[in-house]
Amino acid sequence: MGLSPVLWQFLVKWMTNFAIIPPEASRIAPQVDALLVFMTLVSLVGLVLVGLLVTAFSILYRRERNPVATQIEGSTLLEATWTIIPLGLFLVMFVWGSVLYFRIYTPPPNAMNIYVVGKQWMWKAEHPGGQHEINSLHVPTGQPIQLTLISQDVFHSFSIPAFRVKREAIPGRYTTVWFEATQVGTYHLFCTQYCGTQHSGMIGEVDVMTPDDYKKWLASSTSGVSLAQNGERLFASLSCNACHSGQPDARGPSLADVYGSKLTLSSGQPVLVDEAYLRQAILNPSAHITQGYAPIMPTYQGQISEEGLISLVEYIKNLSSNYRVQQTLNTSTLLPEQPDKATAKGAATQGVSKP
Amino acid sequence: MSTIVSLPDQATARIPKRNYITNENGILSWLLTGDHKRIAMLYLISITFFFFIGGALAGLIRLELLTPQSDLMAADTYNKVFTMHGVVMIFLFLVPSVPATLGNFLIPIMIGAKDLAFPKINLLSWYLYLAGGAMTLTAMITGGVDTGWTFTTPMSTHFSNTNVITTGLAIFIAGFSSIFTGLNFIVTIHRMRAPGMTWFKLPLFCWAHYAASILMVLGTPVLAITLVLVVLERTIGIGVFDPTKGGDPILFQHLFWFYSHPAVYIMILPGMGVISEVISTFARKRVFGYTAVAFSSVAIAVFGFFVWAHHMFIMGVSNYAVLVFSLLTMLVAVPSAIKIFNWAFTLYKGSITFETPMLYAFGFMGLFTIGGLTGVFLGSSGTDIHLTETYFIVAHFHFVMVGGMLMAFLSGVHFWWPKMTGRMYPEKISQLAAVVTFIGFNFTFFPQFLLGMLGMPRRYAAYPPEFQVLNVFSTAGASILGVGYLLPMIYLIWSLKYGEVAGNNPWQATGLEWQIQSPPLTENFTTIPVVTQDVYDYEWLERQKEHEVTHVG
Amino acid sequence: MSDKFENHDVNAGHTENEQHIVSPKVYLAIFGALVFFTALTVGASFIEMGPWNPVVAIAIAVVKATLVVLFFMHIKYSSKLMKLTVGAGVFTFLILVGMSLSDYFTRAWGQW
Amino acid sequence: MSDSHAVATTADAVHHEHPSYQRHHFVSMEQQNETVSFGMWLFLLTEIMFFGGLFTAYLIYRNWYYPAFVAASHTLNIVEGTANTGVLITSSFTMAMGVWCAETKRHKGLVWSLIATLILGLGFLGIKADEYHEKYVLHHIPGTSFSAQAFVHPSEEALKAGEKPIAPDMAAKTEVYFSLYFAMTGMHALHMIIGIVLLSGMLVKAWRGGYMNGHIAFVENFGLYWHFVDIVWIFLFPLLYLISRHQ
Repeated sequence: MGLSPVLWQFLVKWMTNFAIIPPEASRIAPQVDALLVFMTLVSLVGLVLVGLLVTAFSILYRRERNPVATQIEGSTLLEATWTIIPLGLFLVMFVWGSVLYFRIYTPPPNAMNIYVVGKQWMWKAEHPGGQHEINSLHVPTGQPIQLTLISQDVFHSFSIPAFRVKREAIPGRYTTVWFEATQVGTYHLFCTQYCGTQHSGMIGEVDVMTPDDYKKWLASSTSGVSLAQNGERLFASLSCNACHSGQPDARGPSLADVYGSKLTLSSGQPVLVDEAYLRQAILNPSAHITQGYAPIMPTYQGQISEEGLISLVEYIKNLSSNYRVQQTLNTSTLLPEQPDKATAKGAATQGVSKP
Repeated sequence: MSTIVSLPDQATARIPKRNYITNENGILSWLLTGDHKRIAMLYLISITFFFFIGGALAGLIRLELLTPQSDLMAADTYNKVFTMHGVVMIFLFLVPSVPATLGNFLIPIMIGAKDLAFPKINLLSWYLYLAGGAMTLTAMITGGVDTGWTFTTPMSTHFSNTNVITTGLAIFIAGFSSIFTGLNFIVTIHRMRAPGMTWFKLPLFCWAHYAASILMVLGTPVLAITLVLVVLERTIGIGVFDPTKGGDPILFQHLFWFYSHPAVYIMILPGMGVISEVISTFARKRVFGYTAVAFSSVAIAVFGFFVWAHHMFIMGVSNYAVLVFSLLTMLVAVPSAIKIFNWAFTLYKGSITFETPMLYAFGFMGLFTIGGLTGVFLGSSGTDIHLTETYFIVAHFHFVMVGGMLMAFLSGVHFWWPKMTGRMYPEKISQLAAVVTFIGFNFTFFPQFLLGMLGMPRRYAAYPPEFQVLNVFSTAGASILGVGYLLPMIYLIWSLKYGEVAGNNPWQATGLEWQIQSPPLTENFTTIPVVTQDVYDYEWLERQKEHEVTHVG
Repeated sequence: MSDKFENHDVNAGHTENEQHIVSPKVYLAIFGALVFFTALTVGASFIEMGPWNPVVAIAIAVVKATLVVLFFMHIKYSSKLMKLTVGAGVFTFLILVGMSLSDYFTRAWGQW
Repeated sequence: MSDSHAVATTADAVHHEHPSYQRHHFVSMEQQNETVSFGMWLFLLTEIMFFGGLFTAYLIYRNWYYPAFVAASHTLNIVEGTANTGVLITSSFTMAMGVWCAETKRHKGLVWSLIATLILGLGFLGIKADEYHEKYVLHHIPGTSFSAQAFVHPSEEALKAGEKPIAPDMAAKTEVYFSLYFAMTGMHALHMIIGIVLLSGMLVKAWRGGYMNGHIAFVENFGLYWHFVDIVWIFLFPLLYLISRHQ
C-alpha cells in the first residue's frame, strides 16, 4: 500500500508529460521526424508481420493440431521476397537519411557563425560580437546559425535534441553544424559524448528568442570587446603584423580578404581558406605556406588557447583592408623587435594561454 | 499442452556411469583437462560468475538512475560502475558466452569429432580468459576505470587517472583467449568433420560459429594493437592518438571500431546458431531455407568488416565515408532480416511444442527484430545524428545483446542442459522464468528507446527531472529482469541433483550430439560416426527409432 | 580408417597426403632473388621517381613477400584452402587499411 | 533407449598402429599435420591484422607529415638497415633449409641450419639494438626526452649530406614517425625474441636427435612463423628506411 501513492504520482506525471519526441524547434526537426515516423511505421509493420507469422503458425501448427510436421526445403521465391523488400526499404531509408545528413551538416552561406569551445566540463559559446556564455546559448529565430565547434581537451558532443542536431567537438579540429530555430523557448543542451567525471554536469540551455529580443540580449550582454577586436589585439601582441603587414615587401602574405579565397600552397596544392585552414596555418604553418613565401613562420602551438585562436580567426575573417594592421604596426614600433618575446607582454590580453 | 519430451523410465533410468564428468576425479583433472566438454563447463562457471558481477553493476546503474540527482553514488563512481559493467559484460561475458560454453561443448560432437583440433590451446584460452578476468577485477577493486568501455582517446590516454593500463591489458589478454577459441573452431570445422559430414550437412549452429570465428580471428588482433598503442601512449607518451603531438584521436576510433563493430556479430552470430537448432527441434522441421540461413551467417561476418565507421558519423569522418559506410550498414541488415523470416517460416506446417528453449527462442525473435530494426534508425546517417549517443543506442544495443544474445544463451543452456548434465531442468518453473525474463526485459529497455528519442544522453549520472518517469519504469523492469536471471541459476543447480534423468535424446532432436549418451563419454564417440542422414532429418530419426524398437525392444 | 578421411572434405580440397618437398635449389634461387630485390629497392630509393618511389618500394616488397609466402612457406604447393586463407588475411588487411584511408583522403574533398 | 551411438552404424574395429606423437582425437597423421599447419596459418592471419593497425597508422601519418617522415627516415642508419634485411632474409633461407633437412631426415643439416638461423636472428637483434642505442643518443626516442632540434637545425655534416632544415612545427611531427618506428620495429623485435626462444628449444631437441622420425610439425610451423616475421620486416624496411632517400 505504501508504494501505490508513489506509483500513482508517477503515472499521473507520466500521463501529463507524455511525449515520445522532444519539441520540434528547428527547421530541420520536422524533416528528421518525418523520417523517424516512416522508420517507426516500417519497423512496426515488420514487427507485427513477424509477430503475426509466429503467432499464427504457433496456433495453427501446434502439436495438438498438427502432430506430424511436413518437411519443406525452402522457397527461393519467398526468400527472394524477404531479401529484396527489406533491402529496398533500407535503401529508401539510406537515401532519405543521407539527404538529411547533408542538410544538417551543410550550413547555408548566410548563416551566422557562433564559436563553441568544449572543455571539461563546460561549453563556452563565443558570439562574434564578443558575448561569452557558459553552458548556455542564445539564438534568434528565423536566422540560420552555424556553430563552429572545437574541444580543448577530450571529445565532447554538442547536442540540442529539440533541434535534432548534434556534432562532436573534437580536440585539434573545427567541426560545424547549423540549425535555424523556429520556436521561441528554452531547450536542453547536452554533452552527449562521455567526457569524464562531470560529463552529466555539462548540460545547459538554449534560449531561442525573437530577433528583437535577441538584439536586446546582444546589446545587454556584450563584453565590450568583439571577437575580432580581441583578435586584433592578439594579432598585435603576438607581432603577427610584423610580417603580415600587407606591405609589398612583407615577409608574410597579406591577410586582407584572404578568408574565402582560394590560395595556392607552396606545395602547389590549391586550398580554400576557411576557419579550419586559418587555425591550422597558425598552429602548423609549415604545411600551409602560401606560394612565393618562405617557411619562416614560427608555430604558435601551445601559445594560444582555443578561445584566442577563435579571436584571431574571427579577426582575419573580417579583415578587409590592411590599413589598421599598418596603423597598429606604426604605433607599436616601440615594441621590441623579437617577435617571440612580445608574447610575454601580451599575455594579459585575453586568449593567450596561461601556463 | 503436448510435449515432445521423451524421457526414459525414471524408475530404472540411470546416468551412464562412464561419462566425461566421472571419467577422472580431482580438481586437477579439471584444471589440466584437454576435454572440450570439461573446458566448456569451466567456462560456463566462470562466465556465469562474471555475468552476475556485470549484472550487479547494472543493478547499481539502474538504482542510481532512479532519481535525477546523482545521490546513490558520486558521478565518478557512477562512471566507474558503468565502465566496469561494459567491460565485464562485453569482454568477459558476451564475447565468450555461447562460443566458449555451448560452442566448445557441442561443435566437436556436432561434426562427429572426438575433440577440438587443439585441446591444449583450448585450455590455454580458458586460462587467458581467467587471467583477463582477474586483471579486470583487480583494476576494479584497486580504484576502477572511468573511460567507458570504448576507451575514447584522448580521454583514456591523457585525461583519465584511473586504471586504464590494467584494464587495457586485461582486455588484451582476454582478446587472445577469444582469438584462440575462434582459431580452434575454424580449424576444427574445416579439418575434423566425420566422414559424410559435408559442409551442407553441418548444423546451422556450426555455420554460425564458423562465421563468428572468422571475425574473432581477424578482428581481435586489431583491438589488441590499438590497446597496446593506448598503453604506450599512457606510459611513455608516444603521441599516435594525441592531437597536441600531431596524432589523430579519430584514428583510435577507426581501429577500435574495426574490431568492436564486428565484435557485436561475434556476440550475436552464435546466438543465432542456437536459435536455428532450437526452432528446428521444437517445430520438428528442417530449417526453412537452410542454405540461405547458412550463407547469411557468412554474409554477416564478411559485411561486418565493412561497416565500422557507422559508429563515427558525427565524429568528423569525411562525409563521403559516411555515405559509403551508411550504405554498407543497410546491406548488412538484410541477412539478419532473411534469418528472421526463415525462422518464422520454419514454423510453417511444423508440429510445434513450447518447451522453455522454444519460449526463449520466441523471445529472441521478437526482441532481436526490434533491436535489428532500430539499428537501421542508427545506420541511416540523418536520423543517427539525433539518436546517437543517447539512450536510444543503449536500448538498441541491449535489445540485440541482452534481448537477443542472452535469450539465445539461456535458450541454448536449457536446450543442451540434459546433454551437458544428463538431467532435465524443471519445466514449469523454467517456462515461468522465460516469461518473467521477457516481461522484465521489455519493461527495462523499451522505455530507454523513448528516453533516447527525447534526447537523454547516455552515461549521465544525473539527468533533467523530466526523464525520471521513464527511468523509474526502466529500473522497475530491471528488478523483474534480475529475478528472471536468478531463477534459472537456482533451479539449474537444483536440477544437477534432483532433475529427472534425461536419457540420450529427450527432445527427439536430430543432431549428432543427441545420438550419443548424456552426459557424453570423454571421447564423445566410441567409433567415429559415418554421416549418411541429412541435417535436420526428422524422417531419418523416425526410421532410426523404429529400427531400434524392432531390434532392441 | 584414415582412407575414410580422404576426399570427403569437398570444399576444403586437401588432396595431397604426400608432403611436397621443395628442393634446396629452389630455396637458393628464391634467396638469390630476395637479395637481388633488396639491393634493387635500396637502389631505387636513391633515384628520383616522384610519386613512383613509394609505389616501386611497395611493389618490390610485395614481390619479395609473395616469393617468401609461395616458396619458403610452401603455399605454392599447398591446398586451395591454404591459398584461400592467405588471401582472406590479405583481403581483410586491405579492408582495414583501404577503408580507413578512404576516410582520410576524402576529408579534403569537401568543406567538411 | 539404448545406451549410445545410434549413428555409428559401421563398427570399424580395425585399428592402425598409431605413432606415439599422434594425438588421440585425430584419425590419422595426415589429418593431424594438415590441421596443425592450418591452425598455424590462421594464427599468422591474426598477426597480419595485428600489424595491420600499425601499418594503417603509419600510412595516414606519412601522408599528413611527409616532410617530417622524410627527414626522420634519413636519420636511420641505412647501412645497418640494409644489412639487417640481408641478415633476416638469410635467416629465412637457413630456416627453409632447416625444414628441408628435417623433411629429408638430415640430422646434421638440421642442427647446423638451426644454429645458423639462431645466430642470424641474434645478429639481427644486435644490429637493431645498436640502432636503438643511436636513437637514444640522438634523443629520438618518443616521450619526455624526445628532441626534434636536430631537424630544425641540422648539424654541419647532415647539411653537407644534403639534409635541409625543416620548420619547427613539422619537425615536431618527427615524434609521430619515431613513435611508429619504435612501435613497429619494437613489435617486430618482440616477435623475433619469441622466435629465438622457441628456436633455442627446438635446437636443443634437434641436437639430441629429435625431429628425425618424420614428426616435424613443430619445425615446419616454426618455419612459417619465422618467415612471417621476415615478411613483416620486408615491408618495414622500405616503409621506414627508404622514404625518398634521393632528396
